[in-house]
Amino acid sequence: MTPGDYLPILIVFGIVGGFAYFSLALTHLLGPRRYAPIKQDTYECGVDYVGDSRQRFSVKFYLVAVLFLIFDLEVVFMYPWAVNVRTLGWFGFVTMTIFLVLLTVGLLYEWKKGALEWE
Amino acid sequence: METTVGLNHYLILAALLFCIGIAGVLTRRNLLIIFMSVELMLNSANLTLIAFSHYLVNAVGMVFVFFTMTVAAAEVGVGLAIVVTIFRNIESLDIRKLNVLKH
Amino acid sequence: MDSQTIVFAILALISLFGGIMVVTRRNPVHSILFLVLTFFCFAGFYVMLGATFLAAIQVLVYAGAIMVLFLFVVMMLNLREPEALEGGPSFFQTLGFIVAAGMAVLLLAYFAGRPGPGVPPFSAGETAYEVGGPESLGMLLFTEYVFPVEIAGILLLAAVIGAVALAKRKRV
Amino acid sequence: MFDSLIADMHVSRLIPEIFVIGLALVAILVDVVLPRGRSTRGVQITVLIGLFAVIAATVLGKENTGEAFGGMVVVDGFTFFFRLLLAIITFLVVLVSEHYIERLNIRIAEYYLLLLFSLFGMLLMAMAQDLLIVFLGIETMSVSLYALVGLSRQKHTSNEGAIKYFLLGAFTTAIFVYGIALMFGVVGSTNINDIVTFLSGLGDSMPLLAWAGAGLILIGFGFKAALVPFHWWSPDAYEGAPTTITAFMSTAPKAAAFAAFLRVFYIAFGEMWGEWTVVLWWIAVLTMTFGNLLALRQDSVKRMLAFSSITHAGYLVIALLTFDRIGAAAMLFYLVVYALMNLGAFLIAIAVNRDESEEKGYWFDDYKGLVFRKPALALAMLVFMLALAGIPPTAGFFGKYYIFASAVNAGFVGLAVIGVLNSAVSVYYYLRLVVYMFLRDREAREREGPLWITDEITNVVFLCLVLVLLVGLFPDALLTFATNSVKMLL
Repeated sequence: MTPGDYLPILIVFGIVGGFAYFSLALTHLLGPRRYAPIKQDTYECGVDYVGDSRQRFSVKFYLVAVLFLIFDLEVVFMYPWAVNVRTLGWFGFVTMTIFLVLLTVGLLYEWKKGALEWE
Repeated sequence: METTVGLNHYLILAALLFCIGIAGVLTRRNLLIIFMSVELMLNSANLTLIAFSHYLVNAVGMVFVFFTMTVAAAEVGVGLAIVVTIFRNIESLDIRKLNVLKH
Repeated sequence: MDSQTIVFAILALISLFGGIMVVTRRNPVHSILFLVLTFFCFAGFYVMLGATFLAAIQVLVYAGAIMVLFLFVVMMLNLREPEALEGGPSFFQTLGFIVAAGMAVLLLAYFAGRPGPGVPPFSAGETAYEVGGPESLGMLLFTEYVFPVEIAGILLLAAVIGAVALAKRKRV
Repeated sequence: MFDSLIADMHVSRLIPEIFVIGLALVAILVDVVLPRGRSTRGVQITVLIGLFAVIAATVLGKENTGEAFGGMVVVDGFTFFFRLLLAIITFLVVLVSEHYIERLNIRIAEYYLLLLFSLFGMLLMAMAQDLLIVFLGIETMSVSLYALVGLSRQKHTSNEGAIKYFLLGAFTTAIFVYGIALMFGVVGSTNINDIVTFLSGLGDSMPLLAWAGAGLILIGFGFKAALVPFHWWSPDAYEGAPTTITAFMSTAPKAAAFAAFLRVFYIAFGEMWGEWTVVLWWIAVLTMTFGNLLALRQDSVKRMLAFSSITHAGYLVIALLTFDRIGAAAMLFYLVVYALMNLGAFLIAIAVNRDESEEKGYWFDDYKGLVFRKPALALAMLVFMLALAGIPPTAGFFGKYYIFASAVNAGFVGLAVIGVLNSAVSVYYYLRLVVYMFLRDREAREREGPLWITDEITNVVFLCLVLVLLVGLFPDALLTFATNSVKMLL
């Protein structure tokens, strides 16, 4: 595999980005422009909005986000193990078990500490 | 495939980005932007490692980057938790407002 | 000019632009988005250097998880005040800029003049593209580098505990 | 294919480290299982028993030396020395912590867990033979310490100390990794033995890139050991942290940083040592002098001790600089002595401090008339101050004597003279505290609150005191141990 083989992916990126810009530009150029206070509202009809979108999030979301990050990393370690699992055999199995035990204890700890509860 | 892009191009690019990161750390006052500059530096170091790894045909550099990324994730988890505790106390992220310790 | 050179040049320009934007924006949200852009360019470089698996991780972990966490914190803290810039650059800021610029000049002067130490200046050949895939990297990680892998697990555990100890509202 | 790999692992040589991690897992489970409120005590006892087992395993496995995990780490006399030192410091800190964290209102099991993780990181640093392991060890230690410094969340000082420590630590990490990257580019390996083989093969044609890499790695170690000009974080982090953690941070991580520093620079970069001595010479001078000058101006004992710990790092650099067995042995000797006297001084500072809810506290004024209020405590503080100042017959004197003697022996006479002068300056602020203890005016009498002395503090202070005096009277045993520990290194 040389970088040349990844050229299609690059082309896809180009098409995706190009399409997004193309549609935005097109609506910008073709769309009629009528400004009115009611048009500028978040919801043109229906409920009135309360506050603004920059509402402060609660810290409990942060803990969930950290958890996501940590277990994301765990999966990143599992993937190269998984593609080699037959070659690695029992040795790899034991290695991975130790790795997973460490992170499972972390999960257990978070659970018990109530970091996973929505209160 | 013949190409005119060589090791040095990657090294120069990484060095430039590393220095941009240093400049960010040393001149900015917003905690989050300082932290982001550090991430930029770390990524430049990673790029250097991978570039060397590729041109030396030696995967050790790539393995190293694997661990750098893990470390970065762990640091971000703890570091942003510290930022959150600070903000709860002083409601600002300007590093100059943190001067309880200056006499 | 071959295609790889063109791609490299474009990505390099974007990443330099993104890097400069990261450290100069006043609004952290803009910095974060530019940093994501830069990290995507890095993933592109990794592909060009044959580190395909790391490129995937770069997108997954850095652009996907770490930067999301940053964005999360910014949204959580709801920063309205942009960073104050009054009073001109301080002594330390000027010094910092000079240090960074000086280092950049030194590194440029070093790298620009000569090829890297002990390696051919251009194209490392087909074999170089074999080392960075998930299979070969995984074999290395889980044979020679098992010990660091376990340490990484311990490091992640320590990070979980540290983050919970700091960020949990009520301590039990 | 895995037989040779497993044979090369020598897991049995790493039993103390495995114990530390097993202990951390058991402690987490204890915390999870025990009812809320009572779990910290249970965790503390578990950790104490476990650390005892770690120390026992270290001593029993003393003969089981050699490389492990294919040369990534090495277990030798040097490792043995640091394993003992680091585990004992952690043990003592855990021992005195339970009541103190209750007083600070941070009585959570995480405190002990994070201490264990940082201990693990430090153990890795002491035995690492690969820059990757050095890196991971530093990070495991640092990530835990960042959280520990910021643990008193409601205090601004704690927040500020934590964020400074964290940002500068992360900045250092990036510089360190870049240094390793450049070194990898030159050598094609991160193993210390490969580096030395490659670099010594080059002879005089050392590439500039190797210098740059080693320099950046030096900056990394400089930050971790709080050497001037990379010391900015340390006074704030030391002041903001809970005081037991300050005592811990100023002793154990510093020792671990010097251990890794010594191994990496003596072995891997031994070929370029001659040129590095110039840089380190200046670093040593600046570190000693700056630490002293700033310590002179403090009116908080905790902050004074924080700045003085920078000065002591300067003395340690002198020992490092000699690049011979005598200097390395003097460094190990000093690390032990410094840990004992610093631990003792910080614990007495905890006992004398009146109000932990205050942002700063630890004022010199609180010490006024201490001699009349609690003579035994004041006497102990007197001994620790004398030891820190390097006055006989305490262990501190011999610590400094060996360092300066090794410097003279290696030809750094000027440096030794500057060290002695600095040592003389430091007498001023250490003895200033002693003078305060003997003063008592009416105002001071009105300020006096109850001293906060627990049984654990009494015991540990007494232990440190006895050891400081014993080592001061019979320094040979420790010196022999230190000399034996560095035998394989040089």
